Amino acid sequence: MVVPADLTARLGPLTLPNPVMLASGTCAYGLEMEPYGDLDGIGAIVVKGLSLERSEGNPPPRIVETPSGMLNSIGLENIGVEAFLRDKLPLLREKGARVIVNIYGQTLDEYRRLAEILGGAEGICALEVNISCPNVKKGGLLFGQDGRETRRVVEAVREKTARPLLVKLTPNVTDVGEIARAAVDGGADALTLINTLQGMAVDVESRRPALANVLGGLSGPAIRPVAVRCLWQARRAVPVPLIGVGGIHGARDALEFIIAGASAVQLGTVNFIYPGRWREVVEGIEGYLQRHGMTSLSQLVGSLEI
Amino acid sequence: MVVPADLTARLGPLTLPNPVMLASGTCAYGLEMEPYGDLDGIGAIVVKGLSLERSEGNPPPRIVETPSGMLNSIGLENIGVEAFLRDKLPLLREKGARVIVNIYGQTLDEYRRLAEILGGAEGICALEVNISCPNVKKGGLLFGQDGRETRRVVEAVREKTARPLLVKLTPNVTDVGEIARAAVDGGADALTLINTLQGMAVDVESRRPALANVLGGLSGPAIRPVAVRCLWQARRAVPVPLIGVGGIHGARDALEFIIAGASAVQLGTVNFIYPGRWREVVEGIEGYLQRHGMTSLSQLVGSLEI
Amino acid sequence: MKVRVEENRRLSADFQRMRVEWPGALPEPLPGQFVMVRTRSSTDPLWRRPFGVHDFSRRGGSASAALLYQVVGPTTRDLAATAAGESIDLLGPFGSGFDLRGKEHWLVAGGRGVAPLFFLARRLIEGVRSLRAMIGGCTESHVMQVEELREIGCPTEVATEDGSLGRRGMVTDLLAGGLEGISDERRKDIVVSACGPEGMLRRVSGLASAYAVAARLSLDTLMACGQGYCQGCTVKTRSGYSLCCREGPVFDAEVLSW
Amino acid sequence: MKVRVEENRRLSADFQRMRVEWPGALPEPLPGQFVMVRTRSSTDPLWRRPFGVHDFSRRGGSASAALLYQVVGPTTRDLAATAAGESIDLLGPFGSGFDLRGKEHWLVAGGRGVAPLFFLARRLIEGVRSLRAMIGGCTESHVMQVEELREIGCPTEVATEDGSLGRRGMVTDLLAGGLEGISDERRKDIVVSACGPEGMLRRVSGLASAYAVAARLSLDTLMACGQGYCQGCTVKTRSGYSLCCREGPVFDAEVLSW
Ligand SMILES: Cc1cc2nc3c(=O)[nH]c(=O)nc-3n(C[C@H](O)[C@H](O)[C@H](O)COP(=O)(O)OP(=O)(O)OC[C@H]3O[C@@H](n4cnc5c(N)ncnc54)[C@H](O)[C@@H]3O)c2cc1C
Ligand SMILES: Cc1cc2nc3c(=O)[nH]c(=O)nc-3n(C[C@H](O)[C@H](O)[C@H](O)COP(=O)(O)OP(=O)(O)OC[C@H]3O[C@@H](n4cnc5c(N)ncnc54)[C@H](O)[C@@H]3O)c2cc1C
Ligand SMILES: Cc1cc2nc3c(=O)[nH]c(=O)nc-3n(C[C@H](O)[C@H](O)[C@H](O)COP(=O)(O)O)c2cc1C
Ligand SMILES: Cc1cc2nc3c(=O)[nH]c(=O)nc-3n(C[C@H](O)[C@H](O)[C@H](O)COP(=O)(O)O)c2cc1C
Ligand code: FES
Ligand code: FES
Repeated sequence: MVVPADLTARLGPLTLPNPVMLASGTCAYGLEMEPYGDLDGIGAIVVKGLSLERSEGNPPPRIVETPSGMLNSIGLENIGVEAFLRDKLPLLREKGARVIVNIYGQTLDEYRRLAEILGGAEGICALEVNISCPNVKKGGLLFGQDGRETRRVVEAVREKTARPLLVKLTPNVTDVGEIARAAVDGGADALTLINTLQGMAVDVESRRPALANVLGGLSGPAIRPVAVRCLWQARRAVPVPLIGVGGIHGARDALEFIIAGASAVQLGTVNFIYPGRWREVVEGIEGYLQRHGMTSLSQLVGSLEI
Repeated sequence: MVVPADLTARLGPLTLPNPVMLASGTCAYGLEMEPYGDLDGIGAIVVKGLSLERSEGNPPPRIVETPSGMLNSIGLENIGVEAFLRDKLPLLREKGARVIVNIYGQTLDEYRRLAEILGGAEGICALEVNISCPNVKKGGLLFGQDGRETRRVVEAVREKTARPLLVKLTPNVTDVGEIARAAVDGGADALTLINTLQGMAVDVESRRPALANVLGGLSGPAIRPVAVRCLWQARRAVPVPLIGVGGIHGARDALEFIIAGASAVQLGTVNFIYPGRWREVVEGIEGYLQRHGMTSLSQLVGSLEI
Repeated sequence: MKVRVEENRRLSADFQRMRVEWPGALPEPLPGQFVMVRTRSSTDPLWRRPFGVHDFSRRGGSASAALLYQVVGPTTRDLAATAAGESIDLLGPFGSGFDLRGKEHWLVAGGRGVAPLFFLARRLIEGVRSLRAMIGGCTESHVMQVEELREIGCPTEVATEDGSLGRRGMVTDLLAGGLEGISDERRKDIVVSACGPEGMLRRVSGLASAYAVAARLSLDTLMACGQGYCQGCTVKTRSGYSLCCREGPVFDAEVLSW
Repeated sequence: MKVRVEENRRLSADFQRMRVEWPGALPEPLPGQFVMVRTRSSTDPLWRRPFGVHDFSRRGGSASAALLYQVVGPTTRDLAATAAGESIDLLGPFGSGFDLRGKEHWLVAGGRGVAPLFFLARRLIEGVRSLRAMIGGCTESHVMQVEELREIGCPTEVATEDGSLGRRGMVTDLLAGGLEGISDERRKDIVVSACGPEGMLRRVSGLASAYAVAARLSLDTLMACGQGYCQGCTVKTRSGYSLCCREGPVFDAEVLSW
């Protein structure tokens, strides 16, 4: 007889029935995924990054396919936090979805206000702070590319909310460990790694950038080795739980992150191609645990032998 | 009648008959490529990175395939600079190959001595300084991940040789432009971008790293968007000629780099799969120039319209 | 979702038509809607590819849909090599449909743009609407389904750029001629439905506004998901951005901000 | 280099044999050498895959080689779906061959490891060497080419782990039994040539050293290039690292540092 394995994912103050989440920006506001399975079966849904005000995003073209990956410059288009709370959250709660809200601001103050607004809302199980956003004060640099700025953003959010706080790191840095430490020092309960890699493509016939925004974020299986590496580097730098994301296409890929130290994973680009894949990943992880005689996910997390 | 286009690649003090080189570490010492075409048809051959002494490299497994890419941790195995000069260079010269020697050291002094030794050798058309090597003095960090260290390495080599000096940058940094400026300040004649992205893979069945060395370098088409982005960032940061490398699989890909600002390109991982591909890339670039009514490569370099 | 291929027929040098079973679990498609198709499990190419529903029919308890495709890259090459009895991976139907209302319908297709318009023609005929079709292409082998349109009762004119079939010229020349020859009064009753390359659609849009007829255009943008997840397929409209895969692919020519 | 497929035959649930034309531009292969094969132009999977030359023959001015492969992943699945008349992309032959010298040859194969050994058997018979083969697999459908070996005159024993064909047990049990039953004197004349999974090769190596017979093992490592460019296929030997694709894939058991 096969013993069912305990798939509970423990992320500090946040506990989820299974470790497979949907990544921000790849499942809209979650509701759109319903045709592919009941939303309450998903570990958690991280909704599209929200800002204080509705944002139109970047002009088209916004996406381009690359080898085993894609570039996007959506520009964080979203309906704004108020519209989300009013129009989307109630429906998500009705379906029993566990909702994590991804937030981004252009100033510390915007982050603070987002945390305040969301801190008061019912039915949100965690905030995920996206620090891969241009720091208006620092020109082109992102908040998440600088340790001090990272810490300041996380502290600002932490002051305003007692909710579980995930901080999502960018891989576009010299030393991921340093940024991870800064986020934890600022008060992060767990870290999500990674956001997209910065990339660019050229349309050679028109001799123009393939994206109107010139630069975009690379996601998909192409970046998985970079994401696993960042996760592992963060694991050696900080003691908090980690969430792995980047190029997961199936259960085998999710297991790479978990073995390297992730307590949970997020599926991003794969949702575009196989929107119901989360279920197979959950089942695949469970099957792996059973095949290897483990009774709970926690036995597998960080089990990499060096 | 189709007018032949002038494919001359101008890299500061170095001029090549065409812009297609073979990247260091992907064509051994060049001689091994002869079955796939006369070596003098190649723009230049950048031989495997040489150190002062012969180096054994890392233990196996050293390579693993990833989506549209591969990880390697060869560990800069090489026969050493003296053996190269004695056993390989004379044969390469005989075949009319244009040879660029890629060098790496673990201390400034090693870089200096390499430059001295190679500075005196006949039949080398340039040095390419690989600064993506662990800086023995600075723990895990690479020389090329720090602007000051980058500048010091390049200055050290520059002092010892008057040969054309290419400096090859790593993409594993927060700000490529900063490192590019440091290399140019140190005396680089041209920059090569990029070396591999740091990555990692896990063998989920054995729960061990797929590479004995744990971390490896990601190459192949997967990284092309990152390489094009780095090239473009360097172009905005420094005025010297640039050489684009990373994921070029065919002429279309090479054109992305050239349009974004590369005066020449290097083929790396593709040599493993299509060892004669360099010829098709040369022909493809020429065909493109003719189709677009251009008479010389220089008209295309950096022609990207933003 | 894996669906079985029932038939796959070569129509010309680079066009094929495939019939696939349409599982009961999927909603019935409307003309103008599309499916997202994948032929391989490897990750290059990564995205599914959109294909308009070319035809749809029920026989007894089962249903089948047709796709008409031009072989241009890996997915369409794989499709062309798929034999009856094998399966392809398909999601859908997605997007908005063409407008079936209106007294008189003019269908204008360029190249593979005929794919969704054939299905539209069939539904319009079932609804006993007055209709005509204008089909264009650069050369004869790119002009598809002309006989089939005539067979189902749709009067069809043809133009090719090289004159190898029908009138020499653009399909928009046919449209211009048609619109020129009729009264303002009648123009009010006309809905132009068009699908084809962007340049052609822009010309259709220009003619529609010049002659004050309604026009519905099926746009072709890059699509990663086809169902509103990625926000990548944005189209500029007068009131801001719209998603081609959800609010489109069919748009009123008027609302587009070209 | 594109080569034409002349025949592609299914041998069991997951084994096939393919014959391809061998262009005059390529050197004639030696037993133990391999080719690097690619079936797609997309970049996933990225690498070519190595396959041992399973057989080689000339007829008139033309030559052909056979590959024997187990269907395990994308490349072998594509190979299985390739029809006679289509082409595959192949480079080679690469690597060192088996040793054809020696008085008496024992060929030991596990699963697909029989692929290069059949070609070795043919050459040894042409050279009128004394030889025998021991072929193993987990089950009957993994034991290939037994009849063919016997047909060309090679006495062949079989073992399967589940006992579905031949002796129940490991192929190395056959080897152990054979070595046990003969004199020290005769052992000096024996060369064991083996190909199969690593565990099996380690056992062959152990037996060879215990009974003091020469053994040549064909190793299977990951290979990006197959021809000495990447330095990725390193094997540890007593004198340092060797490239499996160039110094191997066949190594003296003695030199390996396992
Ligand atoms: C809503 C919708 C409905 C459609 N319906 C149909 C239909 O019914 N029938 C049909 O045949 N097609 C249809 N298309 C178009 C079809 O989806 C594309 O042709 C598809 O990309 C083909 O996939 P492929 O893998 O075969 O070729 P791809 O590799 O996608 O290449 C397609 C073409 O685009 C070019 N191309 C590829 N990448 C780039 C790039 N980065 N920059 C510039 N050009 C590039 C290629 O050279 C090639 O000519 C539809 C598109 C949309 C949006
Ligand atoms: C010199 C040499 C000669 C060979 N000759 C033959 C021959 O004659 N016949 C033959 O059938 N095979 C032969 N092989 C083996 C053959 O090259 C491999 O089976 C090849 O990888 C098959 O390619 P594929 O794309 O079909 O499957 P792949 O995708 O390469 O998968 C092959 C197997 O490896 C597993 N695998 C894939 N990736 C990983 C990973 N990262 N970690 C762990 N496991 C993984 C898969 O699960 C699968 O079981 C030879 C190998 C060598 C080195
Ligand atoms: C189209 C698109 C939009 C995204 N939007 C967001 C976002 O709003 N906030 C965020 O933190 N990450 C965003 N991401 C990043 C993903 O959440 C994820 O970190 C990244 O894509 C890597 O995972 P993947 O390779 O599985 O897609 C977006 C990614 C894509 C492809
Ligand atoms: C197996 C392997 C070995 C390499 N060795 C070196 C080296 O010795 N020195 C160096 O500067 N770059 C080395 N590189 C990096 C390549 O020269 C190139 O910068 C990188 O692979 C990106 O290009 P590609 O995607 O075309 O392979 C190596 C790459 C590979 C794959
Ligand atoms: S294609 Fe993804 S939202 Fe339209
Ligand atoms: S496989 Fe590349 S050197 Fe052997």
